[in-house]
Amino acid sequence: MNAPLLEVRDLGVVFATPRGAVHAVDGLDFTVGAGEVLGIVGESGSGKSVTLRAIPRLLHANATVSGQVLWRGEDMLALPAERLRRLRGGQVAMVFQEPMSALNPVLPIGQQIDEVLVAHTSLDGRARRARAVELLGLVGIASAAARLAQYPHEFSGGMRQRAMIAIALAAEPALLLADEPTTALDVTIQDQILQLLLRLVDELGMALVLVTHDLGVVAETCDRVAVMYAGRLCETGTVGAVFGGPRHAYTDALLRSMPGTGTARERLVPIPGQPPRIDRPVAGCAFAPRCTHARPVCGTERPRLTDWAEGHASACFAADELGAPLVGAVA
Amino acid sequence: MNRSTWLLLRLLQVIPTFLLIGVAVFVLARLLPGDIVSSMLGERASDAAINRMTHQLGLDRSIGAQMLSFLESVARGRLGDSLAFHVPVLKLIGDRLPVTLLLSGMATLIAVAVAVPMAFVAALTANRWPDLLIRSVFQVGLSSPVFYVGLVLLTVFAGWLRWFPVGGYGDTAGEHLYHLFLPALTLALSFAAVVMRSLRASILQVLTAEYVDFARAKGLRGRVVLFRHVLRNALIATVTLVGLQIGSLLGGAVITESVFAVPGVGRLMVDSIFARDYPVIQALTLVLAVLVSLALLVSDVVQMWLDPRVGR
Amino acid sequence: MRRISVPLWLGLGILALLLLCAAAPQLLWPTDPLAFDFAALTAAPSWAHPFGTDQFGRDMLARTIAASSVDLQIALFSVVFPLMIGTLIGLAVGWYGGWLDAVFGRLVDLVVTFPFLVLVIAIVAVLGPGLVNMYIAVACVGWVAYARLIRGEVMVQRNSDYVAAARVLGYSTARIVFRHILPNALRPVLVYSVTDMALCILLGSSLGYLGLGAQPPTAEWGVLIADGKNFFTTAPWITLFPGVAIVLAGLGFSLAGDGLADLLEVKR
Amino acid sequence: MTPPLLEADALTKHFPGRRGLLDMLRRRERPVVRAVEALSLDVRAGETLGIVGESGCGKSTLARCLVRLHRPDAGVLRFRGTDVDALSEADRRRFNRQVQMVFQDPYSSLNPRMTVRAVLAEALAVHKVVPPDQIEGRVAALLDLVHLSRDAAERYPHEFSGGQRQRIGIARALAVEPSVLIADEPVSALDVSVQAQIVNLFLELQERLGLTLVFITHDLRLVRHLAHRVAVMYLGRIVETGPTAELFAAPRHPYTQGLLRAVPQMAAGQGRVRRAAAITGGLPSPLAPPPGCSFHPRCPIAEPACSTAVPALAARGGAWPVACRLAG
Amino acid sequence: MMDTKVPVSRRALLGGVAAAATVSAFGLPTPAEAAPVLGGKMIYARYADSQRLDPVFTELNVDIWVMNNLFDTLLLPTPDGKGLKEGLATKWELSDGGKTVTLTVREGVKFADGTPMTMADVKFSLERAMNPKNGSWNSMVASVASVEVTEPATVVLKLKHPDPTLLAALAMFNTSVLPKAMYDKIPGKDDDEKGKIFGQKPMGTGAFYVSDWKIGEVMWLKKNPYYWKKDAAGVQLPYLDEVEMPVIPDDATRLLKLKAGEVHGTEFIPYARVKELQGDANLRMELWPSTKVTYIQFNCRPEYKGKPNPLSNVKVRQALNYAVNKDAIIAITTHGLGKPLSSFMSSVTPLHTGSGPVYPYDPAKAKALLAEAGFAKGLEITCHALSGNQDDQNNLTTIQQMLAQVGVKFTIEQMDNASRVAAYRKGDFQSRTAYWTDDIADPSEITSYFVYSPTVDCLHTGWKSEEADKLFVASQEEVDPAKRAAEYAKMQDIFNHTGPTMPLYETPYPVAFRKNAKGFVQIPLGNNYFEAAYVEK
Repeated sequence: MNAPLLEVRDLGVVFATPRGAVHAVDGLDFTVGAGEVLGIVGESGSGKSVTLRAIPRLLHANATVSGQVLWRGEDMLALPAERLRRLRGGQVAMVFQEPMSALNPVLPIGQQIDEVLVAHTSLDGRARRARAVELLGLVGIASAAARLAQYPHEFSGGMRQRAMIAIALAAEPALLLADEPTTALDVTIQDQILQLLLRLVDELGMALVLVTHDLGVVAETCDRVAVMYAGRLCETGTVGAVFGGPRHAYTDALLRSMPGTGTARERLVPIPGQPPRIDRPVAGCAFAPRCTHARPVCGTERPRLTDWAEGHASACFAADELGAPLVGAVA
Repeated sequence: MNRSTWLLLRLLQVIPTFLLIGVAVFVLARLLPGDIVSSMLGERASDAAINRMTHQLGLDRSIGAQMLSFLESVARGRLGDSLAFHVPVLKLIGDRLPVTLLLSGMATLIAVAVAVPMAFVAALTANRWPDLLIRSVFQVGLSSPVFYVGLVLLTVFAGWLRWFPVGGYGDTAGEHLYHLFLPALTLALSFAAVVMRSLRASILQVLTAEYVDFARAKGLRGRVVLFRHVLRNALIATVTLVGLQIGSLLGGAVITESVFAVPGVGRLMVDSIFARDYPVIQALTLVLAVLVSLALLVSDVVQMWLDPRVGR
Repeated sequence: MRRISVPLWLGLGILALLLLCAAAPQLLWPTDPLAFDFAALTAAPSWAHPFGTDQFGRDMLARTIAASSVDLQIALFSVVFPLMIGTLIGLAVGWYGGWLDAVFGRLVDLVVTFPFLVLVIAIVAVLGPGLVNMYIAVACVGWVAYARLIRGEVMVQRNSDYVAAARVLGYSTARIVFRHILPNALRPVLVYSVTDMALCILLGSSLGYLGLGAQPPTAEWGVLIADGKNFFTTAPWITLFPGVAIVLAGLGFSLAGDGLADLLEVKR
Repeated sequence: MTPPLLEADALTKHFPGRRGLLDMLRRRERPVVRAVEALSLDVRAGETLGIVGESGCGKSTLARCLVRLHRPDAGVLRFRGTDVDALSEADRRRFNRQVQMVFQDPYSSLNPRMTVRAVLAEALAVHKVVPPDQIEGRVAALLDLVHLSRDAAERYPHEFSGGQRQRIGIARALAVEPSVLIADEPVSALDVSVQAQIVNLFLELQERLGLTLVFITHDLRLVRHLAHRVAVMYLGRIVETGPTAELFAAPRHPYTQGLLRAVPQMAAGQGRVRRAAAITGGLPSPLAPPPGCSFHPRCPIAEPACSTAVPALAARGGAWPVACRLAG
Repeated sequence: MMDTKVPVSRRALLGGVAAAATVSAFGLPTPAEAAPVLGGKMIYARYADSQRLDPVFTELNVDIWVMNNLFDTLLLPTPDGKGLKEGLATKWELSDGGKTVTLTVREGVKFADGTPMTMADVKFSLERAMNPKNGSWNSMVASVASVEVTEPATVVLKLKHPDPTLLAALAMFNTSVLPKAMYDKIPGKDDDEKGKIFGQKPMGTGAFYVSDWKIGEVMWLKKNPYYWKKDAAGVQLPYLDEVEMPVIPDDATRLLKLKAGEVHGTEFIPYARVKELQGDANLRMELWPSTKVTYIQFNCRPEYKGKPNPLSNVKVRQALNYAVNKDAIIAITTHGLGKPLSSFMSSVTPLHTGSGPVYPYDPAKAKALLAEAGFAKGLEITCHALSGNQDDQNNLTTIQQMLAQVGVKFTIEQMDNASRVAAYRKGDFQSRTAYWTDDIADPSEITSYFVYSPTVDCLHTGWKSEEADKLFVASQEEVDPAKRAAEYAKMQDIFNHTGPTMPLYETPYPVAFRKNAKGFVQIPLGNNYFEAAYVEK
């Protein structure tokens, strides 16, 4: 495998809040190779979105980020502001979950594309306009030229998401960070957007990091997956390996709890308890309180990420009990 | 609905508002107690003189008839004569209105010129000392009564230091600005505080908006993010507020003009209330209300210009 | 529990001081605010009269303290009546909507176009000067702001699922409006009312200053300033301390209001 | 076959859109959001009926019509054969005791200023479900029923997680001992790991109490798991309805087919797969639904005739009704 | 003043002879150090603007006090306000047992626009003033039956009966001579309408004319180049080219402007500030004697608001008078500038009698009187004050304190002017503050309002003395000065000791000028004279 495009090492994010420090992300490691699609899955509060935003340093002043984010070997977290700015939106672009709130409501779409081109290219006005039309066409927006003058509220939900993707693609990034890009959309539109993203990855040779809470989306869209729980990385590996034989009790339980896997109207196998709170530090494994495989050590010691196969690693003391294919869950 | 029709409708909307204002003003003025005529003529006037004057003013007709004739004359642009000065009310107001407009305009300018940069500094240093300092100063400004501030400024800067003239209005344009500076400053104080608070809050809110993060993610320069994305959006709410505040501003002018002996409509209002000069009170309330609704109109138009979502 | 911020502490502190002044003036400074002292007419601040005396030799500290109860009363009554009236009307408008809302909308347009102070002054001119009439005037105008706030809240709450649930459970309209919606709609209004009190103190003292509010010999800060206006250059202490008191009271209420707003920011 | 417990007959619900003054002057008609359009449906005692559709298809409006939160503009809603619209006020309440609702958003569906006890006790007291002295005991029983600890009674909604709140909402609906529960997206706001708990709760309650359940959702996996029968909605109408397993196995309406294809499948789980999008285009505006079959602009097999006549929901030679003239 | 008008007083005119022939300007109060500076402008800030500068129709001091700069009357008041001197008439004679007045009119007088004044103007002006439909001053000349003029310069007034106040009335503003020709050209259906227009831009034979007027803001008076008067040195009056009169209602602001040198002089200095201004080296504080009296008036009707009214008892009224220490009030309210009243009328009003306070401070006597009247346990009285009036407030606050000492609970009711006036006219008050200024140099005006019940029920108090009423009627036709003086002495005695008022004090007119602004005169009737004013460089 080539040197990874992006390498995240021991990433930590702590938010200072009036009620004390919140450890949103804790000791996270993962890599993204060129042209690769990585899915980061987790439930709300698992830190997946924070992770994504920490990469181009988009978190606000109340967040403290530690660790390293190596972009082609260079630590983005230590980059001077101007170089970081050139990287953002240039090599590393991002799309957000809610296009309605991520697009500036008072600027026409054309201008929102144009300003990226001004920031990252040396094109003249006419060329930028042509490029903007081309970009809208690329993401499947019809009569692109007329649409440039329109404002976000004049677009439908799916169209807005396409427009945002067009903006992100403007400077031909090598990596696209997508934060739940389809969560706000209907399933048929989600399908369209996901297929659009995959097409772009192939055609433009981009890498894509796709954050989502939907295991199904990951299953159909990603090459590799990273599963997060309570700010920590549980398991990472190819989609087939992780979903086919999870090596972390949380991944395992999550997959088992999904409906549509067993017989209709049978009881599901829920994960007991409630999602974790991350405003207090956890000594051992964060999942231990809800884990059916928990052992005494899980409550006291933090499991380290261990490789189980080429590119498949998990951080679970009970990993040896797991790994069997889930009957009926995944073909 | 496109924006020009929206604008047209917004303009048309002014008409029923004006009509309502007219009725409200009439009712208000007619409620004034005390026999206005005997108040006008003084304690020594004869009953005959009072009856004569009452008849002349049409005050012996029915309320409904008085209202109709009032509305009719308003529609014809005739607001009657001042009972005290015996000149057409419109002339009286017309002479003073520019003064008050200039005063309010200067106050608005001063307030905005001070509040906008300060709001920026405060928002960008939220909860650190520059923010706390700015907020404290403005908070005190907001809590200070106009009449007292006016008295202090007048005494210190005009009376003792002689930097500014003591009230009045002057004769030339330059003198107008010079004379109105202190009153405008007085008036601007609480206005600036309101604008600053609101703008600071909007900026803080906008700073957390996703589109600002997205703008940063696009690799835009800090300046571009701040002005194109943050300020413009933050101003939208503030523009509405400024429009709504014009009313308070004119209210403040009532007091400020009295303290600084500025010959504007605010002082005329106070004088007329004490003199029970009905036609003037009526016309002034009408004019002030119309002014405010025009200010609201302007702020709506500005808002439309700033915010493409309006009117669609 | 959220932490109470420094500004809120400060605001509450100021208000506590004012309340103390209003409740137990004798405790703080036992001098009679109405007693003349012919030996000390317009005397500068001294140990005997820390705030000086006025032209009657009345102790300004005692008068400033005595005035606090009147100004607090202004703050309270100028808010309570508009709040009550506005709440009831806002509830009705927000719940029934329709033409009622349309009428209300016009009314709001109308009231918004009249400068508040000018309108209050005009109404006070109608009714005659004095505190009671000022309350009436403020209530006539002020309820609109409260009704508007409540209306907005009710509109939001009305469409919320818990209200739908209450309707599905067959609860009566009165129960839904008063037991379910009102307690939820009231919070922003209460927060606003605290800030409003700051404005009302300014309004009350402005009217007092113009001779339309509290009537002498009632000690009210604005009236004290108006009384001392002629001594502004020769005996500035007569106006200075009531002026400071107004600023302080305004500050207290605004800080408390802002702090409360932060503290009570609706949590779900 | 037992007669339906709850029966909608050509229910129609329109909402007035915004009309400007200018539109009025031009005598333009007030625009109408056609949320539910002549929709017929029946719910049989003891069954779970799943209603699926994308956002904006009118499924929430339908749910609210079924509990009489909305009064339909046309059509009849019958409960045990009685026209609900014709009921007196008191009888209407009795109807609502029978037909209760569980809401989507566990955050807004609970009054933030009432404790759990107050919420439950109020329902019990207003409907005099039990004598006042037994309310306390019944509250505890209800909490047990939804697997909440008894000390939950003293707490306020914001002290609970989303899943727990949804349990409170269910307990509130159950307090009046209904026979039908209309659940509008009851788990879509919950985390995946919690969804299963609530789904299980529904299954358990249905068994224990013999409840009839109308389960409304956009999540096909849930419907497939829970429902005996399913109805697929598109733009205010039901386009296909039938027994769940069969329908999912062999959908007949092109929309149902596309929808099923668009759902990401865990079964695909070997990584990224590029293919054509299942359905192109977006949902048309319910203010101006396309003429004829409202799906025809997005339909891969549409013919010119599809844009003229609205296809009726009919068996068309199959085992269950479908509203597509091309369905075999 | 609130009680609106203040006409020029004139006083019993003692025969026509009194006024000598000097035509000089009012004596400059300052010793004439240097020659006056000619030309230039004086800025004189007023507290309120004029409203209608028409001698017949106006009621307001703000009008009356400036009109003598614009118009002349046949006779003029002397600077002390008690006597008469030549005006447009150079000689006057009574004949026919006081029923004919013959005046010789000055020749060569011109209006400010250069047109000569004619006898037609005189006749017109007098008849306009006499017209009972015009304004409220016609009663002052009601005794005139006819006005006859003979060219070139004689006017003969035939009276219905002898009138001791008539000559004073000929020095009162309402008999000012107006330009008939100009007036006739003004459109309007009656004198009221025409007068409204005339009053906006009036012109007469006075020292100045109104050159421009921004109503409510500022008025400019320009020199009348044709003015008939010269000073003692023979220099043409007025000295000034222009007088600018800005209106600044706020006392503090007006004084700041004076101190800052932005105006040369200003009126209505608050008593509280007089001492301060006296100490200012740049300023000259002037206190002109005035006829202004301040008093409290009591309702004497047996009932007030349906309840028995203790004030109907003369002993109660006397008790209240004794209970109030006027010296203390003078000290507090007027900062020592006022004087205690020795009668209801001011000491500069002609025929004033009395010396020393009417009711010396005697709380013990007050208590005794209250006990006699049956109020040993005290009583409650309300008083209507004018809201916003500092003097009212100061007076009443002090009175409240003092009355409390004798067991009287004195409640102050602040009212706005309109309501207060309305209540006054209806007699719907228990007690109220009030003040008075004479308009004419004669005691008949004030006496008719205070003492003579048919006029306005004795200040609307319901008080009545038949004896005093008779005395007044007699005095109105009494041509013997001594007898008339005796009648007035008696009326004052009755009113002062049983009447419906509590006299508080009389006060001067406080006016302040920059040291370099000189020559302004204000007479006891309030008239402002700028004809001899000038500004040193």
